[in-house]
Amino acid sequence: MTGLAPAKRPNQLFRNLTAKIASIPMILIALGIFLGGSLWTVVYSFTNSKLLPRATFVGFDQFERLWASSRWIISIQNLAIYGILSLIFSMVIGFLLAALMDQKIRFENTFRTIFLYPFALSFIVTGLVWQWILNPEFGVQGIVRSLGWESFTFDPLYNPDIVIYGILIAGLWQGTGLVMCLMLAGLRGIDEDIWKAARVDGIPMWRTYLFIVIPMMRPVFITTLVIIASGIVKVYDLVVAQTSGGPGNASEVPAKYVYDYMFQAQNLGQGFAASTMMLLTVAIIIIPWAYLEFGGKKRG
Amino acid sequence: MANISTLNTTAAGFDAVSDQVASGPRGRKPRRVVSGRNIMLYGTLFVAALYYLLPLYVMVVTSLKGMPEVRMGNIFAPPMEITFEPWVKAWAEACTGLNCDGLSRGFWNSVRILIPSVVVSIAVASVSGYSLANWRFKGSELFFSILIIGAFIPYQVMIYPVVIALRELGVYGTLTGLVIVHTIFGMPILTLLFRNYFASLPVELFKAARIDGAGFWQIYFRIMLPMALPIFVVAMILQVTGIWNDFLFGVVFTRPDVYPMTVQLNNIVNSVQGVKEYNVNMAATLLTGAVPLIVYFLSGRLFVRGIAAGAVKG
Amino acid sequence: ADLEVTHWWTSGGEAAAVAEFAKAFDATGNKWVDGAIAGGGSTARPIMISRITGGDPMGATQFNHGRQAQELVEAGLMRDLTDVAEKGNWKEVIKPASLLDSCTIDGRIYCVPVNIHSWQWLWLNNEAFEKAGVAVPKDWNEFVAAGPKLKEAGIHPLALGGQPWQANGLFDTLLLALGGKELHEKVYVEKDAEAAAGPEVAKIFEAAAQARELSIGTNVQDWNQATNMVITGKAAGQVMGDWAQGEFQIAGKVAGKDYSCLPGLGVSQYITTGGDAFYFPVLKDEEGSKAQDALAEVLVAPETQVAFNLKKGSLPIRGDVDLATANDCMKKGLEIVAQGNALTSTDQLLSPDSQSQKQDLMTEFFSSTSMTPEAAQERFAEIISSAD
Amino acid sequence: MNNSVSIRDLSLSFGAVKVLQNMNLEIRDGEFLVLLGSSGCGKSTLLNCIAGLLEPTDGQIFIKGRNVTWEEPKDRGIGMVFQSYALYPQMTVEKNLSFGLRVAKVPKEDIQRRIARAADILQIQPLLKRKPAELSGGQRQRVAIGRALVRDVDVFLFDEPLSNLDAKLRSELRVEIKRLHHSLKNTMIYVTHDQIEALTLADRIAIMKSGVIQQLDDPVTIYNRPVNLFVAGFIGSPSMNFLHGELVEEGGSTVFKTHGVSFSLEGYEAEGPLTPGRKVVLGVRPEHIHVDNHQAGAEMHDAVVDIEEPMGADNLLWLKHAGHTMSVRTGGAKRFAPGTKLQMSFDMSVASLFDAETEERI
Amino acid sequence: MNNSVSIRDLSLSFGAVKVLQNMNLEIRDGEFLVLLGSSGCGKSTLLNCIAGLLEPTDGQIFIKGRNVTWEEPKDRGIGMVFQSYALYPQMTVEKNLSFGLRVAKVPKEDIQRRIARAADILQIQPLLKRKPAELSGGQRQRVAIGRALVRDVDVFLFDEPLSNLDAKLRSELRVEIKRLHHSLKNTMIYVTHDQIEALTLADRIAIMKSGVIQQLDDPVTIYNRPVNLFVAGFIGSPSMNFLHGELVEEGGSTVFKTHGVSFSLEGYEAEGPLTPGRKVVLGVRPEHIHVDNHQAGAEMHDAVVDIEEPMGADNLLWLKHAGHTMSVRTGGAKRFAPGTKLQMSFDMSVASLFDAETEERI
Ligand SMILES: Nc1ncnc2c1ncn2[C@@H]1O[C@H](COP(=O)(O)OP(=O)(O)OP(=O)(O)O)[C@@H](O)[C@H]1O
Ligand SMILES: Nc1ncnc2c1ncn2[C@@H]1O[C@H](COP(=O)(O)OP(=O)(O)OP(=O)(O)O)[C@@H](O)[C@H]1O
Ligand SMILES: [Mg+2]
Ligand SMILES: [Mg+2]
Repeated sequence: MTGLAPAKRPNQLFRNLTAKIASIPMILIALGIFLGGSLWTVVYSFTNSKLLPRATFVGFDQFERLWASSRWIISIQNLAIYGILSLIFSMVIGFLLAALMDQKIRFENTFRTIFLYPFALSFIVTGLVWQWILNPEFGVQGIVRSLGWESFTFDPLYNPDIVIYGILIAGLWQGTGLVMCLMLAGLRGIDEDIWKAARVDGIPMWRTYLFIVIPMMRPVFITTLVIIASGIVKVYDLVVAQTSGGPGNASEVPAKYVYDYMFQAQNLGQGFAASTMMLLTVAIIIIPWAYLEFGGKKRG
Repeated sequence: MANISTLNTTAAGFDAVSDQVASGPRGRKPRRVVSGRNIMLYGTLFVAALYYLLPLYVMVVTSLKGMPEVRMGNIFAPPMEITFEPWVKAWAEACTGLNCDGLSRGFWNSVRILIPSVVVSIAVASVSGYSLANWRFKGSELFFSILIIGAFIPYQVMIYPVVIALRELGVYGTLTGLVIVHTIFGMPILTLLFRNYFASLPVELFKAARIDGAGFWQIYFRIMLPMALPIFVVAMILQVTGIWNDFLFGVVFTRPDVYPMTVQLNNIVNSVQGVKEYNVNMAATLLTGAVPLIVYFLSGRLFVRGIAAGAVKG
Repeated sequence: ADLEVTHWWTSGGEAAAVAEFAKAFDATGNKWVDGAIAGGGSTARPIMISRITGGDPMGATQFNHGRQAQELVEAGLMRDLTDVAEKGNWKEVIKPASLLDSCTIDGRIYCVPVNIHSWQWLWLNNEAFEKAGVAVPKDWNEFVAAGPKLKEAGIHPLALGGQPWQANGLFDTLLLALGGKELHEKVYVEKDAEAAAGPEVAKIFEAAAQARELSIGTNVQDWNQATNMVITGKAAGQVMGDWAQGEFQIAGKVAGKDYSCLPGLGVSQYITTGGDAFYFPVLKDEEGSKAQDALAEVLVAPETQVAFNLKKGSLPIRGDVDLATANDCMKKGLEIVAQGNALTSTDQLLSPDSQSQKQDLMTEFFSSTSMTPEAAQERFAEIISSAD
Repeated sequence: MNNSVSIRDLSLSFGAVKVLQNMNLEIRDGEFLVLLGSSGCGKSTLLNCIAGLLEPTDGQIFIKGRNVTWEEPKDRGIGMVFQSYALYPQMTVEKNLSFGLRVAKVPKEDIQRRIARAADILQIQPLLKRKPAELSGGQRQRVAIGRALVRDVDVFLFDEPLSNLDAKLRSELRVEIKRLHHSLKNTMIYVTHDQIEALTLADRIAIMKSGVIQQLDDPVTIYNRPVNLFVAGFIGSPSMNFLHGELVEEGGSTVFKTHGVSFSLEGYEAEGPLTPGRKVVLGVRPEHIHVDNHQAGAEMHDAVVDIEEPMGADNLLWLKHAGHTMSVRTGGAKRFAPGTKLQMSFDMSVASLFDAETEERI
Repeated sequence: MNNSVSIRDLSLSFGAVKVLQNMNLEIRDGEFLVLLGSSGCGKSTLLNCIAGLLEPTDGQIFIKGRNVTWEEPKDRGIGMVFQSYALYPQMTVEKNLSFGLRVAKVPKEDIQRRIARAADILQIQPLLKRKPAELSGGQRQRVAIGRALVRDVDVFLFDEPLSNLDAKLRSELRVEIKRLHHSLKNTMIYVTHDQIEALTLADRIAIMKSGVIQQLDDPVTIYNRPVNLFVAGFIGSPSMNFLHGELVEEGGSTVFKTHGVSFSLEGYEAEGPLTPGRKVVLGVRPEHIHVDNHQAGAEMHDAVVDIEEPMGADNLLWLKHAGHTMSVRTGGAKRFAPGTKLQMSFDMSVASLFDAETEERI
């Protein structure tokens, strides 16, 4: 057997070639569109492109102007308020609903469908309906007033101070169903024995949820967080449909700033600068997470 | 049985001692149907359900009212006089610019866009997810991470680069181009779902198939696909609703003769002629949302199961 | 040949007007394929630009002429219409000449102006004033004075929609009407930051603050919803361009009887002329190009101009048409143009970018009383100083 | 009252499926009772009923003479240890042990004392600050036991506590549990489907099948005198050899005859009359078959080695004999190649005879 | 060439983790080789390397003398059976069996013939039309073996094929696999962590620890003459008793001394010199300790019963003796209550002695 010459290691590039070929669309999309597109955006954010991208570099001018713009500041503030509240509320409401659904209730399917159906509707539709319901003349305020409570005021969409909460109501209506679904799946995934152990230990239900079950659902919370967060950064349609950023610019959001500056103000450079800031924020939040979640550990 | 008799003797001795106790609680603990817990539980669920149903109710009710009633009455009141006029108008008569054929024009366009886009985007994403789960190669995780980060990029940011890319490919403005766009933007979340799902299947199946001599495609089509129904349902629902509801890509990347229904919806809703015709708007909205809503109502249960399989693990 | 025409004219009056173009164009043996996109220029423009830069252009598209399309022309994406223009002798017939100037780049003509719009109009519902027991105002100052009475009668004095350009337009109107031609030119033509920070502009901001006071409570977005408030008497007046006229007309209202219009807010005799124009992207096919030429001719043709502008409520671009059927308001406008009191609109004087910044400022200012006129003026001066 | 747990006429159905049927069971104070049965026979269900985690459809449960049928689990004086450990993953071992006590508002020092005691008994002091994820399987199991221990309960319930562990650890922990029982002297009810665990741990074993207890006896009786075919086949590994045949009158005494070969039944203690002609099943355990070992008076039969399975300490032979295959256990030292011819004899005094129809022992 | 599979200098790392280290292994034609080791020691990894499902970092693999290091799994002439069966859930048994053949475009009749043969050998004809979900665990396992069988391969690889089954079924299928090997005479490589399986099935056993083979020998040798402490402790259940002590010169011969008690080493076959003063570990299997059984010339020691574990066929006693606890196996018939005092003796001829430091056998 010693006479056998060792076979040569074949070229690694050609191993599992089919798999690599089949992954080409993914690679192209990841590199060409998402990475390439982002880089392109970043590069052009340093130019003074107007209607068409033009490689005339102007340094950080666009960024200086961006951060001097009160509209951008308002946008960022709005996104922060909307983002944090919508994260908290959709998690809390989604979890509460899921916990209620998990009590072996009757009509579970009906309730679940009711909570989930708004997810099938687009933000445009969502915005429209809630604009209608929150309309002070026809909507809730009008109804309450017509019932005799004349001083009742509930016009979130027309009050600059609270308009973002009006949008939040609609956003939660659309999105909590999915969160509930995810949470329910997570709850169902928890070992029955944990519940039994807690009952034998005499731990009340709410404590079991709070101190045992919720900490155990970390992966579900993370998945949910990513899904909600990715939606929040992109929030645009909802605002446009509900308020168009108004009243005034009280409900402006970064995505709308980007869009308006790119296409309406015809100042691509400014739009790109704003998107670069958004990208940067996303990257700061996401890259460490993605690294932990997908980069670090290997599958056994 | 022999043992039972011995058992009974011991039990009999015991019975004598505690006959009075034996008449105590027995069987299932009686429960009042209207307990405090149940009131809380169903009460909360009911209130929540109201909140979720209210907009749908408003939409339906409003769409069945005539314009005068809409202007006068309150939005929650049921229609005094049911009229299907708004529905007819929304479907067949509402105008956008010069075209006065309502939503009907966009419906088939939407179908024409929907089917290839859903099929292609799911096909590409499922193959990528399968490849990521079972055929790792150098860098595959990196590409995947980029994709996931891509899920966070606002679409608006990508419009320019995508326009340029499609122009260079020469498919801008064609249905092919639109299908590519939907595939691109559906990619991150779908790939994540498929990858997690395929990774949750036992690796041994994959190994067994390789030993049986099946290659990349054979394993995909003959082993993996038949097992992936739940996740395909989820992907399908996500894509059907996403693509059907899409406005931006439909309008930016196509020409008017294939504008989807949502463009018509936007036109009807935004072409204000005097007073907003809320009833027509609501009817149009319901008509446009009908397809995804039906898909949801029909496959909600599968959706939940698939979500559990694809999203929670990994 | 079939020619796809994109535009954002979807309100009642606008759509009726566009139909006139389509009818005339179809009569030439071609076919008008309508590509209306609702939601105004801000929704439609990105779509149009994407399509043009994406290499799948439409046959013709509406743009506010001015500086919006300049780069597209420079990039060689727009068709040179000089030949058609010479054939139709546009240089002669199009009045005022500034309209064609803004279509001209390096001596070549790239667009077809189709109407003249002016911003400086105050629209009033006569009935509303009757109800409030005040005479119908003759100018802005009277209007402001009538404010409290109107409010008492439960009528919003001034309707102002939520779209950003409306606030912006209101301000520019105030500036020209109350500040006069010199101020307008100093600020917007010469971009004189000092003037912008000066006392004259401060007065304008004071006036704007008054307007803000009067407009509080109009909870609508679209301009035509605001106009509708005036039509239905919920609001007494609106500062809006002449296109509002179309809405009154569609609603069957008669100028002078049901409603009044005050050009230059009744204070000044100047109006600015902007307007819509059609651009023709370069097409690859021969037939399409021919159809484009045909459309360009049709758009300028006297008959179409009359039919279109009557419906649209704007002024025709040629001085040589007979507008006997025109109503009261339109005639007032025509007179002003004929006197040569038409100025260039801010849309053409400022880049869209500067306009946007100004718009942002005005939206902020008009939407909340928390911003003082002084603070607003300071930022206004800044914008003017960096304007291009 | 010397019965710690009594089950009276307990029934439980899930919808139409009757899982437990009219069950009666008396468990003595301090007894170690093992519930043994194959998967799905209702062992966990019974245990959960006793713990109060499932509501019986009918019947009563007494613990320490108190009717607890409607009581909450925490008030029953029971502690439970689960197969999957069911430790609270984000709490340290100490927190895991004390959580129930803290909720019950037991004074701090008392908690400390009890934890110290449990940690001492189970030797988990060094682990108190760790989280479950940082423990090995055996350590987790110990913590799970500790959680029941700190609650000072009368009855311990174990639901297959060792089945997630590997063989070595299992045998170690088995001994520990046995030791624990010796020192605590609590009543313990232990569910398993591993017969070695049952045999080694139990004072009494209850063998269940489809929700019915088949036999309740001490391990030796169960092993040597199973009441029916099911119990006989279930207990013992490798399992009992069954020969189907009938009783025949031969030479004045009743013998067992199968495939033309007859076996004398001398030494068998029958419970009923051995009527000739009755179809029966003869059960002989592998270690009760002797090969090549001429015992006094033993009847010898020829057989051929089919397969030999060396298991270290002993060998398992699979013999072919008149149409049967039989397993035989021999000492580990002596080896038999396949094909070897040899002679075997049965030890009838520990064999079992069952009616072929009723499957009951005769 | 009579080596069926040869592994040369095989190494494999996952990132920084070295799972296999410079492994060499020659497997003879027709041999039944069992890879035995605790969880995570690299058994499956090695098997996957042989199958071509994992790429070695270094080294070569030969099957039937052919270097297959870089070949595709299907071209290596191997069949593999997995722990989780890995049957294709959506295909019938027949389709499962024929999948590989259909992929390889084997003619229809040929496929039919081969399936018939496999079904015959494994007795699964009645199952051919069913889907895996409709099969019991044992049937699934058989189908999984059938899938390797139809491919007519030289080498069968088994990765813990029985560990998902219950004890009873496991012992049945074990015999079946052994029979299969007897009739097919293929080379088989079998991974398990169950030592009973290893001992009963193997021609040779390779005991692995952290990616290194500790001992490669036939079962009897491994059981009776383990080369080091690890192997000694790993094999045998209950496991070998270890007594830590040292060699002392006493009365002219070297004896083993622990806790003041000395044991004569008479009968022990040492591999090296028994130098006095050396720290050693004495290993004695539970069945090699005799209690109350006065054997000729045996040295007797006093001990006390701590716990008794009856296991049916035999009893396991835990004895306390001079600071040690020792397990002893006795016949099932005789019972010892805890606390009983008795005498025990060691059978030194089958004991093992290890250096305390190197842990190697001496
Ligand atoms: N919630 C339930 N609904 C319906 N049937 C159930 C439910 N829980 C258990 N069963 C059924 O009751 C029977 C007994 O279940 P149980 O868990 O008590 O078995 P077991 O003896 O503990 O088995 P194992 O050894 O597998 O744990 C099974 O047939 C099972 O299918
Ligand atoms: N893909 C992988 N990436 C990193 N480490 C791995 C991977 N696969 C296995 N390992 C590690 O390699 C070691 C050997 O794994 P292997 O599966 O061969 O063990 P095993 O002996 O088969 O164990 P078991 O009896 O549990 O199946 C383990 O420590 C495992 O953690
Ligand atoms: Mg159980
Ligand atoms: Mg393994």
